Amino acid sequence: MKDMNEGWVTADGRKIGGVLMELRNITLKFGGVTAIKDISFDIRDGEIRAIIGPNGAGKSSMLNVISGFYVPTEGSVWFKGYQRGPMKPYQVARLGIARTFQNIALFDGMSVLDNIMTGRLTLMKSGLFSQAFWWGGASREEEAHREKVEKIIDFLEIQNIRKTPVGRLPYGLKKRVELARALAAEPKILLLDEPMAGMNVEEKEDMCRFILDLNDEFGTTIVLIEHDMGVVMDLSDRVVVMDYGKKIGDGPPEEVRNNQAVIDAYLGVAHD
Amino acid sequence: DLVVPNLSYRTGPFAAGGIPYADGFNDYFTLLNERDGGIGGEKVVVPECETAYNTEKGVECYESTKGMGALAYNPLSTGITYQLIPKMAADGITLYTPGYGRTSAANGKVFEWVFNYPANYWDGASVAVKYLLDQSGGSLDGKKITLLYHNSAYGKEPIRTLEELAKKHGFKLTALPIDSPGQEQKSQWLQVRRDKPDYVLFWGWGVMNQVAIQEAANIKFPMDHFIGIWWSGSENDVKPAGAGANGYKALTMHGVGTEYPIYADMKKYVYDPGKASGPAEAEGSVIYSRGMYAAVVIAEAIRKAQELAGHANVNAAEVRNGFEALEITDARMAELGLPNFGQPFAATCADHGGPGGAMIQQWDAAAGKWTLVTGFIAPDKEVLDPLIAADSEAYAKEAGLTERCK
Amino acid sequence: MLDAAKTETLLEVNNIEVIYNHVILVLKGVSLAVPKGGITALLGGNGAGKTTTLKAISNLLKSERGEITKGSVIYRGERLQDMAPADLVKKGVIQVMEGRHCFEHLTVEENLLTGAYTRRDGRAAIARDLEMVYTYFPRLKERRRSQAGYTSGGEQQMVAMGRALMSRPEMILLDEPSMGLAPQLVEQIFEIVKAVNEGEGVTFLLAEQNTNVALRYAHYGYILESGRVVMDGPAQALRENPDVKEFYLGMSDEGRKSFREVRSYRRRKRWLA
Amino acid sequence: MPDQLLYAMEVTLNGLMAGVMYALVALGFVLIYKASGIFNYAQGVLALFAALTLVGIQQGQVPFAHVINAITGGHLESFGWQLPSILAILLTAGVMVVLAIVIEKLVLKHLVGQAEIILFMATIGLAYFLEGFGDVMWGADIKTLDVGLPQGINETLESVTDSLFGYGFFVDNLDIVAALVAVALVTALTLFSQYSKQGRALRAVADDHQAALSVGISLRFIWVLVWSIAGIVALVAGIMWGSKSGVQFSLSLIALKALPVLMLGGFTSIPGAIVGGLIIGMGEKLFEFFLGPLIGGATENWFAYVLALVFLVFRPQGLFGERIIERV
Amino acid sequence: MFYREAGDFKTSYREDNQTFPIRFDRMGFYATLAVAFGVIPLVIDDYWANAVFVPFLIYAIAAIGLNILVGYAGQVSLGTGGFMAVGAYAVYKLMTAFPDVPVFIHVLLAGGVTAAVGVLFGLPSLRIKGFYLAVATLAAQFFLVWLFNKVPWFYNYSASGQITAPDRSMFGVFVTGAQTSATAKYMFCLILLTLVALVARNLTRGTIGRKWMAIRDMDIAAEIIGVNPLTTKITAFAVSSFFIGIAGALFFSVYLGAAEVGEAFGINKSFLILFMVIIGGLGSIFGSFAGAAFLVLLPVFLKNVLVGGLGWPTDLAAHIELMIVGGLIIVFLIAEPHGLAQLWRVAKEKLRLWPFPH
Ligand SMILES: Nc1ncnc2c1ncn2[C@@H]1O[C@H](COP(=O)(O)OP(=O)(O)OP(=O)(O)O)[C@@H](O)[C@H]1O
Ligand SMILES: Nc1ncnc2c1ncn2[C@@H]1O[C@H](COP(=O)(O)OP(=O)(O)OP(=O)(O)O)[C@@H](O)[C@H]1O
Ligand SMILES: [Mg+2]
Ligand SMILES: [Mg+2]
Repeated sequence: MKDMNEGWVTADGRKIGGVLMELRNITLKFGGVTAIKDISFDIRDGEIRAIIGPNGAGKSSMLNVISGFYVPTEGSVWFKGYQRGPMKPYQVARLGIARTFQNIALFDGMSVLDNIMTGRLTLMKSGLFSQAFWWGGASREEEAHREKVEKIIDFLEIQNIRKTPVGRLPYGLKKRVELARALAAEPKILLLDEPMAGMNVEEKEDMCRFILDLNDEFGTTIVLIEHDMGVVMDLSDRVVVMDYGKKIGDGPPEEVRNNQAVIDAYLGVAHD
Repeated sequence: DLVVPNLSYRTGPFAAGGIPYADGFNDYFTLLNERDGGIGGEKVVVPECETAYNTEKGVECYESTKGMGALAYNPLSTGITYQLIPKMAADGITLYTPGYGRTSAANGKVFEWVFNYPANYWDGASVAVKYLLDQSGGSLDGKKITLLYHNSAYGKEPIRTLEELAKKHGFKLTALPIDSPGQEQKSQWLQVRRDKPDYVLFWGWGVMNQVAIQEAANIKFPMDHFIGIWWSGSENDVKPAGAGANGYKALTMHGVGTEYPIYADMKKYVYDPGKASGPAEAEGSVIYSRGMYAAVVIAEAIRKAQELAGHANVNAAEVRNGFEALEITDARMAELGLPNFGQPFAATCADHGGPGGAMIQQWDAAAGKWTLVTGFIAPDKEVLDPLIAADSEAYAKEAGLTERCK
Repeated sequence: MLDAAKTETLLEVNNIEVIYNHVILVLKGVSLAVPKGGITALLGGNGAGKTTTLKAISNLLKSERGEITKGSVIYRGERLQDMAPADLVKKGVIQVMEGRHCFEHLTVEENLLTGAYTRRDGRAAIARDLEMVYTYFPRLKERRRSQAGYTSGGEQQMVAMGRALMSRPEMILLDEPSMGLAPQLVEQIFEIVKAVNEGEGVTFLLAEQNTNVALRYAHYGYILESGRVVMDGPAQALRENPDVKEFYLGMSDEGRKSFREVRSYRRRKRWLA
Repeated sequence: MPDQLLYAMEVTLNGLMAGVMYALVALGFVLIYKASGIFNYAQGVLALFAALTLVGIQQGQVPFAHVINAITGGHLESFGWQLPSILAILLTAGVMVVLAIVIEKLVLKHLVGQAEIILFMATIGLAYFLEGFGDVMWGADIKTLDVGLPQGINETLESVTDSLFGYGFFVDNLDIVAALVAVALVTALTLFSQYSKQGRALRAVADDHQAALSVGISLRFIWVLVWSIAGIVALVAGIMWGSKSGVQFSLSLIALKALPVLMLGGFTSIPGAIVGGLIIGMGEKLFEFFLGPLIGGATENWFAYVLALVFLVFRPQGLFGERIIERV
Repeated sequence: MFYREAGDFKTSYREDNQTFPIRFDRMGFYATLAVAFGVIPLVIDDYWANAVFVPFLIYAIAAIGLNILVGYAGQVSLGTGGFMAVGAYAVYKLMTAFPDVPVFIHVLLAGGVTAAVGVLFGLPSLRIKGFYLAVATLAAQFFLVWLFNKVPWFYNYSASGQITAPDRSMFGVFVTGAQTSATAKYMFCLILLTLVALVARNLTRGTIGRKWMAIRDMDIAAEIIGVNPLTTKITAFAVSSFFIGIAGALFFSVYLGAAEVGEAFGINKSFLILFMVIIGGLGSIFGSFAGAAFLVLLPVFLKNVLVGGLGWPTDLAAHIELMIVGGLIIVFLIAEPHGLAQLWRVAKEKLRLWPFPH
């Protein structure tokens, strides 16, 4: 692909690389409902890409297409310059694409620690027998990964709930644990579906901080769906706007904010 | 005390048969205790234990009663029997399985601790065929006989014998299994209706019996050409089908009804004083009589054992000797108040199976009772003996036993 | 604006204590008074106990193995704890639960109709209200025949809200109504709350994270933290409280800060250390 | 017409009839599952209990006679009456309603919002309890149930087919009655659940207990309602099966014949129960009739399940079951 | 405070990962082991072995196996009886075909055979879920029972289709057949149970265990974060069936000594073991033990009280026993839907806080 190597440097000095993923002419239909109509956009290495749009516009569906859970009716997904063939979601995950979910999808019966450890499943290798007898390999591997996970736990400040079953946690902490699980996979691209819904300002600030640090420190590419315009405007490098399954805007935040179509369809009034 | 546990089943899918059997068994021992003060002056204790026809509960019952000094067991379940055969040989206690259990246990050379006289399944199969031979004028050549059987160890028992007999007599055998419990037998009976066999033989137990008889009536199969083994010939089995069951035949190895002199004593010592184990209607019914018959034989074996041992308080090993030396004559049966109730037999070291005779009884729906239509018919030992020898030898080989009685 | 002093108190929560699973103490003595015809907001961070308070009021704790161990909930002089949840709805108290809880297999329209389950005022009235809900949420009208399980997050939120309106309640307990809704819809939902409140005199008790909007529409507010009420007052007063401003509205003296600017994690000032 | 074809037709016809009998049992399952997400294992025992009660009431048996006699040493057995069938059936239906109320009060009420498997387990506990209770109440001996339903070959059909094909088909009168009753039940229940307010509430409850409570649906009322209906359906099944095979413990095992029907038709579909029943009945009978003899027979039990399994691989929610919603 | 964990700090992840991180629990565990291996074998008699301990040990193995499938991987199965039958018939064929190989090996091999069969019947679980799957596994139950009943090769062509366990010994001591002593039976099963529990514990605390639980809790999310549902479900079926196969093999060869497939491994067995797992606690190894103990002991206990103690007629006692068992199951589920294991956990949490209520 042509501009794989191009990119730019942002105002605050982060380097945005070439195109990491490209969605070409994606259409997604469910029986009579067309959730996505012929949408194309790209995601660049190291950027924070926001997707916004009114409820039911097809944003979550778009993430599902990226993570392989929905197979688009038409169109193709390109990753690192190659067209992605038909893939099961778990295969996509192994390419380094991790995500969080709009309606929290944690494993309720497991502790916070175990939930986060599941994020590392794709990286763990020891075999059935070694695990059955907890021989060298398995137990060493377990400890090594545990260390990485503990770092993430520290990073997200959830040390004190490590062993709590997630079912008992309040909503906001669950969101954080979900983020931790996605981070544990050390993903190339991180897809976040409304990570800050149901949080108050202070918590949102924390969350933003985590996202920014992540992007800074590890260069993780982030795709973000969010309804809080403040967050979107402040965080993202580029924004895709969807409405009724169609793309009605794509560009830097300021540009999108002043786009009349976007104001009509989504913002209602120009937002700060 | 003489301990004879009663491993019964008054619950579960086969309770309907288990209850009267256990009652007959108990009542006879109660009679002995009340009338004679036990056997040879020793009281008989009959601890009852519920198995629900379930092999695991069977183990539990066996283990929990054997410590009491049990002399003999009669579990009325082919499954439990199979399980107890090796255990009881190891523990040295007699297993008595009249008319059920492992047929080849008739071979005393291999099965030292098991007795199944006076008759077993293979005898039953052979007697039925003999009766049919008689019915069709001495030849079954070219006839079609269908066997409907309970799809289990019990139901499968007669197949080998019937196959041999089919070869010998030239009839065509079709064997149709019915899965337990057997409420649904449409396809089997449609098959019967289509094949139009000359006779249908039936090895069922539990609800399967009632449904089969009902279905036979439904397809208008001639009921007098439909013969059940002795476990498929009780009042319970025929009554639900009402008039439709009229003419149905079944094997039996003993008499039925309360017209035997013993019932006078029963009434006096057991029923009237309120010591009966079950309700009055069951008395004299087919299964009740059979339970009682088993008790009679066990009691006689104990008596014999006492005689041999010279003391009344016999132990399990002595009782086994009693079983092996047991001889029951017509005269003895009459003395017991059961004239012509069962056939005479005498056990030997090698023969634990008895003569194997059985009678045919027929249901009279109007009168609501069974009537005997033949006397005892002897089985075809010529065919059976080699089969028994082969099966028991296979067992001996597998279990690493050497033959006795040499 | 409603004058709290003059109106009667519709719902009164007296010093309740809630324990989950026999061991986890969540509410440590919460008291609230909800005036008739008002909009009362229940604010507080994650895990403060807002949802638990609402569920304690509507008696839905039992199926989560929680129970009220102390205190009482009084609605029009009756103890609500002793009532079945269904009777509560008949008395006019209905809850919109957190996390939508739509009936997945029912269509959007059937979902709305279940809201009218306890009503006895005839089909025509119900049909009228259905139309009303559709005018509030046109999007739902478009999706009326889809199974609720297949609608988007925001659409489900609308369904939950519409379903509650269908019961013609006297009081609605709203748990995070704005969660996951697009900005203009958030405003719209609160406009609806306001309209229903003013037009039909329905009382609202709402738990919200979006403090900003909530305090703009509410008359009175309570702030919960770790299972205790730490501050309450008229919405106006709360909005001007510097602590509330900083921690719940994200404002500092210079106005709203960019999320990008918040370099160091702010440590929340705890009322209860 | 060739014989094989005639036989096939006869077997098919009988299979369909047998299927209807299974469907009668399956219906009760569907109702309860639809209304509460409870997979009611006790449905078979419910049928047994209903049949036992019917016989007991009709013949004036003294309930708990066995226990009373054991304790007091008395000889209670019968009140000595013989009630007309209709009256006995109505009384039994009343008993089933009372039973539903008791079950709701003692069991279901306390299990609101629990996982499906827990509820399932509870119904197995219930099955054990009822089985023991039925036996203690009415005795474990085999009973004859006769409410005057016709039994035996239907002569009209036999003679008609005989004159048409030269071979008279066998169809049991009892099966024909069962088919008519089943069709009536299915129609009534379908209308009820799809078009009534209570029907909608019932489906709502199945989806989400808490949400149902929050909109004012009384779980207790809904549950008593469906368990009563299921109890009465069980009574119908009990009458049909009991007339055929007498009333005794094994009657409760017919539940196992209903499961594949349920699976194939879909756990939540009332018409599914009957269609599933027809397919299973026909399939298993044809298989047993034509292929059974080649592989040793007695295939019906597993074949029904395997048939349903194969269907499920293509349609995981059964033929008419509600689509399983898979979303994130 | 009875139950201490204050001051029980961990300084490495390894210590934090051990099975009983709390010292108090660890001591209890070692004490139990000591009694099980050191005391019981010396005092056990036929009755206690055959009526209580041996069935308990074997059912515990089966319950652990099923718990892996149902409790950890969330795949409800009612085919347990059928899989136990596979284990039983496999061990029978192996024992009669290779009489010189130690039975221990046979039992493990039987587990292997069962695992293979389990995998086969586990395949539909990819498409079929929840109760549909539960009912679908009945296909395995009925088919396997039918197969073992129908094909004479499986029962070595014996006339009635019964199989009987031949006498076999290890290190000069009989472990199967009628000659076996109570102690030998008990020890043989105990050793296998210990092994099985250990392996189960290891598997469930590691990667595989987390994959299973992820699939159980939310299969779609699990797939999206990188769990391959096919291999995960299949390993669950394999491991679970392996254990269940071992249980079946022991059930036949050590416990019953003779078996008829429909009777010993019928559908009731499937339900019984599912019961144990649920009453004990889904997703808990300890729960499997507790559930097995409860359901093995309760009937024996009730029988002894009602018939032995109160002298009731056996049938009445049996019916009342059914009622009590059924009633207790319901009472337990109401008191604690997550089983005895959870009851124990809550008790511990309470003890920890004692004497304060919370
Ligand atoms: N599996 C599905 N089957 C049928 N319709 C679906 C499915 N998934 C999504 N839809 C429909 O597609 C449209 C887009 O849904 P999507 O969840 O992507 O919206 P969204 O933009 O994420 O909205 P929100 O902000 O409310 O979450 C919605 O109308 C929804 O009902
Ligand atoms: N079912 C439960 N079992 C145990 N603990 C619970 C349960 N539900 C909630 N909790 C605990 O109760 C506390 C309060 O939770 P609650 O859901 O009421 O908070 P909230 O204020 O609504 O938070 P959020 O804004 O995140 O929804 C939390 O610490 C939570 O962990
Ligand atoms: Mg969305
Ligand atoms: Mg909340």
